[in-house]
Amino acid sequence: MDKLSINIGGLRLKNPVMTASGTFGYGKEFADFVDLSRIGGIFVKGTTIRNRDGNAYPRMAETPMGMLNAVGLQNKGVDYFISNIYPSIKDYNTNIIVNVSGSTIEDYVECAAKLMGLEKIPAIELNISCPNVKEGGMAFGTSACSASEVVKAVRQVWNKTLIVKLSPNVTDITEIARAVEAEGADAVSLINTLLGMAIDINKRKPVLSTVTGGLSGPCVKPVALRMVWQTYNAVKIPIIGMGGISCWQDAIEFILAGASAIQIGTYNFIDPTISVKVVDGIESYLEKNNIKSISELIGSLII
Amino acid sequence: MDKLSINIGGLRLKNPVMTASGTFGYGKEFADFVDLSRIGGIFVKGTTIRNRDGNAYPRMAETPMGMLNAVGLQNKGVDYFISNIYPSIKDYNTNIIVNVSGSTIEDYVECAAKLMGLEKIPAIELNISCPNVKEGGMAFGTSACSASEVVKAVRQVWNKTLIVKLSPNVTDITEIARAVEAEGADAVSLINTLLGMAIDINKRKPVLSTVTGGLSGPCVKPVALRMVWQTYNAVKIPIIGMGGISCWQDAIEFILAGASAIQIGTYNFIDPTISVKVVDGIESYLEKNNIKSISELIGSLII
Amino acid sequence: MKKMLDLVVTENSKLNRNYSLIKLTSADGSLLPNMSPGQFVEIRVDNSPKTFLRRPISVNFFDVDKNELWLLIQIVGEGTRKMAEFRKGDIMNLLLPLGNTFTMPSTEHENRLLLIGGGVGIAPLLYLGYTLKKNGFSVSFLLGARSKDDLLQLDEFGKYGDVYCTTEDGSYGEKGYVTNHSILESINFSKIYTCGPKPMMVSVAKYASDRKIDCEASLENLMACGFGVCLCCVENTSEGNICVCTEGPVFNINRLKWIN
Amino acid sequence: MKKMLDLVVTENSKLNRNYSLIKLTSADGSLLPNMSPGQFVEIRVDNSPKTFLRRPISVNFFDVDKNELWLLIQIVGEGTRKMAEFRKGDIMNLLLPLGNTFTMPSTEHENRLLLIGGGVGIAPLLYLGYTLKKNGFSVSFLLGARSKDDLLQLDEFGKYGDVYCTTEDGSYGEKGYVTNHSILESINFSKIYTCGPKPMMVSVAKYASDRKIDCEASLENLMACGFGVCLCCVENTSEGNICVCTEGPVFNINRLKWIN
Ligand SMILES: Cc1cc2nc3c(=O)[nH]c(=O)nc-3n(C[C@H](O)[C@H](O)[C@H](O)COP(=O)(O)OP(=O)(O)OC[C@H]3O[C@@H](n4cnc5c(N)ncnc54)[C@H](O)[C@@H]3O)c2cc1C
Ligand SMILES: Cc1cc2nc3c(=O)[nH]c(=O)nc-3n(C[C@H](O)[C@H](O)[C@H](O)COP(=O)(O)OP(=O)(O)OC[C@H]3O[C@@H](n4cnc5c(N)ncnc54)[C@H](O)[C@@H]3O)c2cc1C
Ligand SMILES: Cc1cc2nc3c(=O)[nH]c(=O)nc-3n(C[C@H](O)[C@H](O)[C@H](O)COP(=O)(O)O)c2cc1C
Ligand SMILES: Cc1cc2nc3c(=O)[nH]c(=O)nc-3n(C[C@H](O)[C@H](O)[C@H](O)COP(=O)(O)O)c2cc1C
Ligand code: FES
Ligand code: FES
Repeated sequence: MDKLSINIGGLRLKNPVMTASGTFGYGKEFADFVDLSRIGGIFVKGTTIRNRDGNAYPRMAETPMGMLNAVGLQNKGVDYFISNIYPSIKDYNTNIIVNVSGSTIEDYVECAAKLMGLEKIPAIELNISCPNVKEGGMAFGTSACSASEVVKAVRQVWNKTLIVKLSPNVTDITEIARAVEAEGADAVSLINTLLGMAIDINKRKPVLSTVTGGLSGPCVKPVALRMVWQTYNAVKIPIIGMGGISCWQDAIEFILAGASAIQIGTYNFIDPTISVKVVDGIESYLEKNNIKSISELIGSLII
Repeated sequence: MDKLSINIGGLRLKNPVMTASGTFGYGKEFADFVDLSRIGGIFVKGTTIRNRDGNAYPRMAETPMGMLNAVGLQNKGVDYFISNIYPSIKDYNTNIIVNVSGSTIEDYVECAAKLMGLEKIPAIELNISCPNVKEGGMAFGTSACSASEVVKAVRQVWNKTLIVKLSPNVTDITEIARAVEAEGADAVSLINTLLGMAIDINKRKPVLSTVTGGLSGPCVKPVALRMVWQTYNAVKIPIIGMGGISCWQDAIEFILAGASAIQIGTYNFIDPTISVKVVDGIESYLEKNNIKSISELIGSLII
Repeated sequence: MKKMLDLVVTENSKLNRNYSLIKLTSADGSLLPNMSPGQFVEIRVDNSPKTFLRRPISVNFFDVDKNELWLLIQIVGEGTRKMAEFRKGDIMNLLLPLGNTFTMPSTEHENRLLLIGGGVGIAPLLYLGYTLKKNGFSVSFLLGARSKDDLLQLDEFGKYGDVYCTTEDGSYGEKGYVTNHSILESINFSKIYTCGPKPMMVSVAKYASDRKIDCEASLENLMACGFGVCLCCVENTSEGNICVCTEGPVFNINRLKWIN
Repeated sequence: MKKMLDLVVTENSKLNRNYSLIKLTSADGSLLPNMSPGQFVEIRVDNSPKTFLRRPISVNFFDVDKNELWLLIQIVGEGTRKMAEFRKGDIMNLLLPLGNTFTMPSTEHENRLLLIGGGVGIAPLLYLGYTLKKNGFSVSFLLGARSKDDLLQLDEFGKYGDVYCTTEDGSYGEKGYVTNHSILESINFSKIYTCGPKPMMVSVAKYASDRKIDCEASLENLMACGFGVCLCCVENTSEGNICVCTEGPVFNINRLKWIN
């Protein structure tokens, strides 16, 4: 498996396949289906400084080869995570990365500071791109200026690997990527969900309680892949690519476009074993094509 | 059919169902499949001041419930259109609207001025959102400032209905919509294609000769619908909605979200008779729900 | 332990225009995981552009001897239509078993049990009735449907208890809704289990709560995953939003906010 | 006139591991539109999330008497695999007839005609051979494949002319590529028609152009619509980018930029 290992801004991965925040719980929900130690890393559910009950039901709508969600960062807060969840997952033989969300810069900083004490959390992912909460999240991720501010502030209290998750709902994602790189982000991950909407024509009402929600799944893959490629050509820090990955071939596309690692999100719902299938698929591809290390493949697209 | 008729900034439509530029040729290609007089309007292929040979092959990639295209505005130029195409289509019993593209403001203005002479062209659609040509198009549509400039300039020479087609590849589509409204656009149409990409993992090369291309089809519908709804809440001029419409139910969703009329694009390739099916479906929906006129439905979403 | 399994269809019978009964067994002869009444499975309906997500379907019956799982399907859209088209020998991919279960009554004081189902909500009650009877309880079923044609599996239900019916058009049993059935006045039940359309379950819950009868309801919230990770299926309870797919689908009505 | 039609499958036979022959007729007994050799159809492969677009397939044979259309399918991906799974009685939705046709030779001076096909490129040559023979021309076929197993419809081809073969592994006919076949040296053909993988067609085109033999090739560019509206299928010719689906798929090699 050594040919699959990769280093993302200090974070060592046994392979480049990870699972996306909000789609893999805290890992244990998948323990019946897959050997978690075969996954490069698990991004746990978006965590906030205080307990959040999330948005009202209904929170999802099915769309052509995808889904909308409007969960709204339901979670029990960082203190609960530290005392009740962390102890039961910290010894998994994989990387546990916490996805940190907030409504103010202070929220992000406070949350990161608390997580800093957890030995087995090697990295956090700053979610400045959640489209489903009114007060914040995406607002930070759609302007280079506010994105920099959050990253700068969190960088003061977090000295392990800092990953910043970018929003695709912008004119130029490279501008935001460059801004967070300049403030010391170790890596960027992209994309979060695209803002979308669905309507129930019989009730003449939006399907989601929040009217709009986040689009994910195979339908967004072409957009995600384009953004990874653009970002690869704009920054020097590593990129974690995601958006619609449903098979190992998709993962290879992202790696060729410039991703050093990938995350699988929505497809975990369809096939809870997909992550290890993607690991196996990437390994065979390397072998078949006589590639000695995954790092040779990153961004090796021939233009 | 009167309950289906609608007025879009001076343009009278017998029904709100039209076909999108670049997906319906000049109408005649569909004459074998549908009675063109049953369609509200036909937006013909993007027309430029000079002949364009378009981008190199390959120009398309299939994606989950959608496709990428990189045609690059291949067309024989406005003069050819006026002398060779217009005469053969001008007497169709439907609205023929010319989609006008350009690389400079002068291109747009010159093109519009030439079309002004054609009696049977009641409207033009300014394409400031084509992602497939390097020199222009989308560049105009992703900044409110340059979008205003084009519209302002064209407004000087074009006094029939002026529709401006917006790009979805922006942080805030309402900003651009408001800017073109302020310069006198009679209506906005949205969305053009989302910028996307696909990679051939065996060749390790982009599938499209242009690397990136425009994503369309059912996969983009949730994003398009959201943008129509946002724009409806931001401007007073009518909206022509499109993006992934594949059945009459989709069309109703767009109308509820605020579209006064809709366009069908990619799905014409899958079912060349889809446009009249959508007309029939909308009509039955109105009847079944006892709605006297389509205008009652526009933007009538219950929040 | 939850599993993802390819099962083989041994039978798929159309019960009427809108309903199919699918029987499945393991493809390789191995034993199916044990399943309890109230639990459900998530079915992958591949090969349809309109069914990206899996579809949750209750365990209608689990025949341990035959190693067979029954699913009762009401055709409402593309996914359920595709399921009805599966033929004998076809392979279906399922996640199972998912969710919690109906709770068994404590023998002493609860022996007048009523299982109230409406529409496809009768599905989980068959296996529940069987299990209750096996555990020595006596059971009555109260099943409601639009008309006679839509009352399904009556023979099966009859094996495990008395069956009372209502139809909206009066073509079978008493005319009206389940909550109007005379048995609700004549017998004093000690526990009620219910599954069906939400308005029906809410009426049942009101009836039970008014009379202080213990009552469990099985919910059918929209689900994206079925095993507790997407947080889409939440019900707003006295403890806040909780997942129907893991903390449910069966809830004691006291936890729900349906009454008052 | 182009039509969108639901046709019914009368037969679907697996010719080998990778090839199926589908025969279709009208569902309502009406006459199929007339089709000419070289034309193609666009097939809708519904019910697959990976086949959003239609798939272009050549007219392999059009049996006017039986009102039957034949399609020869090589399984290369999801769409063609689904086609191979269609059963007798299933309905297939097609757009047809699309594209131009091979041109008939002018009787006087062209009577030594060679039809060169490779792989699934043999598909349109069967109907072309039949039509040429019917019009009084004598025809030779030169068919190439990887090995004996992949040489298809030889009996059918034999009905309309001499059949010469090459296989890459030498298991049937001459060993090597079609362009190495000895007949190309021994007979002086007056016109060549070709369809197959692009490298093969380019070799054929070079051979023909060197000898000033008139030559037509049928192209298989990627298509999104098939009837001239998407402008995705273009070939870069001496007149610029032109649509293969309407101005082709058959081109005289002089229009193409394959040579020099
Ligand atoms: C725990 C649980 C157990 C269920 N048991 C059964 C059963 O035993 N038999 C049975 O026939 N049905 C059962 N259902 C309902 C069944 O899941 C839906 O009818 C089915 O998913 C609809 O899919 P479709 O593609 O046919 O319809 P769609 O076209 O997707 O939708 C048609 C209708 O079904 C509703 N629906 C769609 N997806 C879901 C979903 N994931 N969950 C709930 N409702 C949905 C939609 O809101 C819509 O009103 C159960 C649902 C749940 C949550
Ligand atoms: C005019 C024309 C006539 C054809 N005639 C035949 C025929 O008679 N029999 C036959 O078996 N095949 C024929 N083809 C090729 C056939 O269209 C493709 O093999 C088929 O579309 C692949 O679909 P898929 O879903 O199985 O494969 P995919 O998974 O989509 O792709 C597999 C391979 O097929 C290629 N391909 C995909 N879509 C197309 C497309 N729209 N056009 C061309 N190539 C494509 C891809 O580039 C890829 O290499 C013809 C193509 C054209 C353009
Ligand atoms: C139900 C659901 C919940 C999600 N919750 C979060 C979250 O809490 N934090 C976050 O950064 N992203 C969240 N996401 C976004 C995913 O992590 C991922 O960025 C996105 O879904 C795109 O990847 P995919 O197409 O593979 O799903 C969520 C996505 C889904 C579908
Ligand atoms: C092959 C193709 C060519 C297109 N050409 C044009 C064009 O010339 N001008 C334009 O404004 N939009 C063009 N479009 C965009 C469509 O008009 C439409 O905005 C878009 O496809 C979204 O709608 P849909 O999802 O229904 O296809 C093209 C789209 C496709 C698929
Ligand atoms: S359905 Fe995903 S958490 Fe319940
Ligand atoms: S395939 Fe669309 S123009 Fe040829």
